[in-house]
Amino acid sequence: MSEAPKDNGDLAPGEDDSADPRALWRGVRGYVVGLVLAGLLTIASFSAVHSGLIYGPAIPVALIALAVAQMGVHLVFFLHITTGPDDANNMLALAFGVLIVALVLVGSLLIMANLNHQMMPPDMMRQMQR
Amino acid sequence: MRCVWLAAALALTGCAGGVLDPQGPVGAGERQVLLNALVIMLGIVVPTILATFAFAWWFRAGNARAEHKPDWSYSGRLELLVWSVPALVVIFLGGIAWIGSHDLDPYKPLPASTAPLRVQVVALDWKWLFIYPDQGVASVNRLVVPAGTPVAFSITSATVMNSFFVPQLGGQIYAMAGMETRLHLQADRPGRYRGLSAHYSGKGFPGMRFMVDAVPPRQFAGWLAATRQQGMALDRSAYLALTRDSENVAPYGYRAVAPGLFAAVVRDSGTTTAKRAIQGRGP
Amino acid sequence: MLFGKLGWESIPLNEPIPIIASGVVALAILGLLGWVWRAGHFPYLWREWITSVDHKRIGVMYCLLAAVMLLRGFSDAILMRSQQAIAYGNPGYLPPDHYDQVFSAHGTIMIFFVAMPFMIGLMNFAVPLQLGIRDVAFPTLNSVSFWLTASGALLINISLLVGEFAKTGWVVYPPLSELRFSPGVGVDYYLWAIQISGAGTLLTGVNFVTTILKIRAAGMGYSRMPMFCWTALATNLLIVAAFPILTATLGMLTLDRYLGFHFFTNELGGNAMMFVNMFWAWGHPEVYILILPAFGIFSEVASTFSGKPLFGYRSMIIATMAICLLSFIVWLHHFFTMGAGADVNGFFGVTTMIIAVPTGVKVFNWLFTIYGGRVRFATPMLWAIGFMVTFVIGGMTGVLLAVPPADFLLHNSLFLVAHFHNVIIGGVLFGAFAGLTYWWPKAFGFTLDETWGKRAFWLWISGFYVAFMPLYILGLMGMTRRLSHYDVPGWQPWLIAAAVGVVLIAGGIACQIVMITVSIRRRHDLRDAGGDPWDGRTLEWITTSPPPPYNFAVLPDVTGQEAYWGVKAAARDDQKLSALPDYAAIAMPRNTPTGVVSAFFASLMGFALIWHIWWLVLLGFVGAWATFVLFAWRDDDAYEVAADDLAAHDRDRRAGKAALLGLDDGVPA
Amino acid sequence: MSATAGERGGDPHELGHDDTVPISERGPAPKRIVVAYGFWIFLLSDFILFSGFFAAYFVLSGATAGGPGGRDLFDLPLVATETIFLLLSSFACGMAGIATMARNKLWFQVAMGATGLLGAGFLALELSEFAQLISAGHGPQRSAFLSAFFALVGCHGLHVLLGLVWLTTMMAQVWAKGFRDDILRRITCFALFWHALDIIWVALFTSVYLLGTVR
Ligand code: HEO
Ligand code: HEM
Ligand SMILES: [Cu+2]
Repeated sequence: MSEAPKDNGDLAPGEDDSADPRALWRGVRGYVVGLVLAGLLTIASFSAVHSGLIYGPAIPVALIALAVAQMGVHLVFFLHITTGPDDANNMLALAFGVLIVALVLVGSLLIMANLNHQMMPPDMMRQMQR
Repeated sequence: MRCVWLAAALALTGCAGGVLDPQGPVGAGERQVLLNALVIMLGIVVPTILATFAFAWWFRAGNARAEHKPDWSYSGRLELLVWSVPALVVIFLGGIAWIGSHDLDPYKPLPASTAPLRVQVVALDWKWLFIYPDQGVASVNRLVVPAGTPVAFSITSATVMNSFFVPQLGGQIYAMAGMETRLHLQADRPGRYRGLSAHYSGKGFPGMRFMVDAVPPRQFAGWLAATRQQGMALDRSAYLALTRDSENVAPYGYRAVAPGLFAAVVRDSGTTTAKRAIQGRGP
Repeated sequence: MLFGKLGWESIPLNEPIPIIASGVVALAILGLLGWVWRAGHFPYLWREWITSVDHKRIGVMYCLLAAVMLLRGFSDAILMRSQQAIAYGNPGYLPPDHYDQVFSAHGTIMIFFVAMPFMIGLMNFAVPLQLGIRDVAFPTLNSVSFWLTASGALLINISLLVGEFAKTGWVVYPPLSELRFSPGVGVDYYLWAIQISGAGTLLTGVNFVTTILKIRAAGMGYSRMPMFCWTALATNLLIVAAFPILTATLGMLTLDRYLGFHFFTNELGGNAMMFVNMFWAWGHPEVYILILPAFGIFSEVASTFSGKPLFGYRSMIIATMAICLLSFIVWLHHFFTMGAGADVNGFFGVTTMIIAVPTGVKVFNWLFTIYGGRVRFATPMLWAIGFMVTFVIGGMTGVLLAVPPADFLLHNSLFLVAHFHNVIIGGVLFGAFAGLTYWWPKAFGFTLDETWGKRAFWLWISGFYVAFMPLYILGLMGMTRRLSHYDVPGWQPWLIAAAVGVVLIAGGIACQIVMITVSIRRRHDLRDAGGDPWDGRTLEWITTSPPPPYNFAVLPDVTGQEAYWGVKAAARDDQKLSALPDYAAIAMPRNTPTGVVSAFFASLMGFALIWHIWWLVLLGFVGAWATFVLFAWRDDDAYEVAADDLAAHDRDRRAGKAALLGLDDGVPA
Repeated sequence: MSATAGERGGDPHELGHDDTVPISERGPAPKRIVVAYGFWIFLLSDFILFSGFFAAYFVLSGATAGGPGGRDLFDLPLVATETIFLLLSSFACGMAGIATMARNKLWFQVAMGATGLLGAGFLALELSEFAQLISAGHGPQRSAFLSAFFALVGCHGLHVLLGLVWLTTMMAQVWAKGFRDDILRRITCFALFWHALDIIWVALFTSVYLLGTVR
């Protein structure tokens, strides 16, 4: 669409369009911060497994929380999902995607758990629950 | 839709032997639910169809007498109506569905004073094996049950997916390898009913039918005694022979059954059956 | 080894039916190609159609593909109906081996290569026009999508001659579809045809979501988009959300079959229920992918031919989006009988029924759209009314199946078969036919013959009732689906009736063919000079019929709902057309063979995968990749349309509109 | 006639700059936004694809058929190394983006080269893990659990591989054609793709490797 307006200000994920040196530095700084945060979260996750610092049964919960945090970090600092005046559209799309992922995952897991529960012969159940 | 009524009438008169002609409590309950839901919905669908014809005809371009509202496109009151009428119907239907699912849950044992007869069902290519664990006999493609006694089925498959279905006794449930599904049915009256697989299972599928003979209890004991007198015993090797593909198998019985056979079938997921050799890179 | 599993024995020379059928088809295609070549049309076809990136032409090609595949799928239906009509107490003329391929191919073709391409084709044609823009967001990608779909269709049809098709039903449930029970190539044909066309469909989804959300004419806010654009948005969101699930699921089955994995096998912990679960997590949204665009078409048609705005526009949007979301929480209703607990069955039964509410809202709003109108019974409107009457019956039986205890009786019976043909033929197919007759003049510049169109309608609808109402009865009589023969005498009369229905439908299809031929012959009498044959309300009617490649000389500036209607009203009030705009040169994307060439390689790759010809797989992959790289390398991918040309075209357009509205100042001296 | 620009409210192009008009009514968005948005939608669909493999993995993770389970097989230090490679690769990819902003070809190639090498390193580690498992008899044909594991991790690996093919193509394009508009748009998409693979990896190492070891 050649006659489309040059810029109406809505930025998509990953978009950033200024080229002056200060903007470049800001960009680099963003990535550095992202890398550091992501690195810390990764270290936290891996060490949570064997560190013994976390109450055993709660480790899975901690791991999930850390993973969600790290995905957030990646979205914000690497994919720049939140920059720009019309990020609403991107966020809406993301929300839709997350909703579907959640429905498919949670739905499938619940359904399959129920089915397995209903019809696994007892000895197999034991084997599954190991 | 008129046709559906026609069918209902037809089937109710008993000539069809279909799901509208139930011979046991489960089938009767399910038919009741089906017809109730149908009638409730017809109450809204028939007027809708009539209105479609009426509106289209009355507001035809040539009809000068019809009211003309070329810009009319919103009415709050009608909006409320179009959302709430179906919603109310659905609330009602949803109630039926929810309660019906629980009440007619295939896993739920039937209320009865007598202990249920246990039958273990194995879907094979392409026939049905019925094992009577407590009686120690088995039969192929023929299910004999005492009328008036609940039957508790445990169902599995030694091969692909099938669905165990006796239309006149009540709803079906899948038969799957490695899984054990359950179903409770009861025949109120003696009679011969058609049983079948309702889930396509390959080449021999059309022949995957069986007879259900509901007989008076005394006759059932007679059948058991007779079966115990004749034929083979269903041991491992007889079972392996049975798992070989065959179609349109005439019914016959086994005088004895190796204990634990059904559990073994479920556990092996049909892997021991010498089906077609696995091509490609197997385990 | 050079040709993998492929050999002369792969061609079923001993089976007359597929050989004759595919021979006839192959000869027809070769004859057609030969004629095209001899007559020198090939360069034109190549330049203007095959390599086209114009959304209108791609839309037309999608519809053509769908129409041809409808003939194929319908031939299968004739085979099945005639077989069942005679196969009481005898094996009939089709052995199970063949019959089982027929219903599997019929279902697969009808869903993926008839219903889908019809709907996607119509969206392609109409959505950009209705949004007031020049093309979709990614025109070249659009061409890739189309050709990938065509490539899938090609693969399925090759299976007729080379090898065999799946004998598993269109849902390919394992373990039946696993190597152990289906060692032949049939399932592999299914897998690769669907994966390739599925990739095309997914890209279409991405393309249209982006188009509708990001490029609309100025002023075309969300509350001004035509209903068809809204349903197209919902449809494409569903495509983007659902198709990856299918891709993943079929991918797992592929791994099982090709590399000995154990996702769904009977052995070593595989779990076939997981396939069923995931298949329907795609499959249920899929049926709304099919019906939602049809709903959009009926909205446009009902309002246009009643001469009124769509009633309850906002409600309709809410209903559409509600269906879109709800469709993701009901999928278990396809396997109530698998043995889930009562809570689970009850929950999914209830959520399924809830969909009846927004659907009901739609039906009632169409009714009120008609109310107070001046209904013109042109062919599209007949299809719409036929739809409203027929679909509510199918919807009702769907809700009946959503009551678990009722489904225990009716699952996998012909009642179910009747339900989905009732909604698919009465909804999707009627929608496609309505859309085709409605937009045909826009696409080709002349309307379709009404007499033959109406004959087709009456034959189709009566044929439908005769062919499918008996199936409800048969279902209640306990007849299951997918039976090649049976031994219950009571069934036969109804199956014969159903066969008669198919004869009527065949008559309907014949009338449609005659309709198109007659209309092409009479195209000068049927000419649509003003570009607005139905007194339309949306922007596609503002441009000429057919529209120029760039659709609009100057992009429209939308100031309200029913953009074109407002403009017409203003012109009638002022007794003159609006002032001449300024014309500025525009750039349009050039045609490119990227789509057809990459799809060619994809077909090669698919065929090679089916037959385990590994070197050809590699060749196909590298070829497709190289095609993309070459495409990306082009320096000049657009051509310019000069302002003068735009002005000249617009002058003609304005003259047409002036004539249409009885004004005389369309053309400045 | 009509709903064409030039009447009523004037030039639609001007409308695009008028802040009083809501974004949804400002007309077609610029190409680069359209492209990035489209690619974003595609990525979301890719996430859904992965969710299918994740679902299968969770359902089948207990189905070891008497074979080894996750705890017996997973080598966390290796996974940690893989993660480091991928994170650094993502950072390098970000730097390539900065180089693009500065229109600096040299830095772009250097950064992309680093991205690719780190990605290839990740892939090599993953393949060595696979090779080890398979040679120990714990291949995907051993059990449903291992099938699901190989498919899920392998699907991510396949994405990385395709990313590498794409990456080299982009390097070649910039080298041959420079920072042309369409190439810039493709670089944006590539970067989105590469970063998105990280997100999947985070989900993957957490739910497969870490949770698999804990349970
Ligand atoms: C375009 C395709 C399409 C559409 C639109 C639908 C629409 C619906 N379907 Fe159907 N279906 C479709 C295609 C299929 N369905 C199937 C199977 C299927 C099954 C599984 C049955 C089984 O396997 O045993 C159920 C429970 C339903 C339910 C429904 C419901 C509730 C709707 C609703 O969306 C209908 C809503 C419409 C209504 C209700 C009418 C209008 C409403 C009014 C007038 C308001 C008032 C009415 C009420 C409140 C009731 N479907 C299968 C089988 C696949 C296979 O196994 O091979 C296919 C292909
Ligand atoms: C044009 C008229 C049509 C006729 C006469 C027809 C007829 C049939 C018949 C006889 C069957 C087999 C029923 C059985 O299992 O016993 C069938 C199955 C099926 N049809 Fe149609 N059909 C038609 C159109 C369509 C259309 C338009 C679609 C979808 C867009 C469709 C989708 C299907 C599907 C999905 C199946 C199930 C296949 C399976 O069992 O795997 N049909 N049809
Ligand atoms: Cu459904």
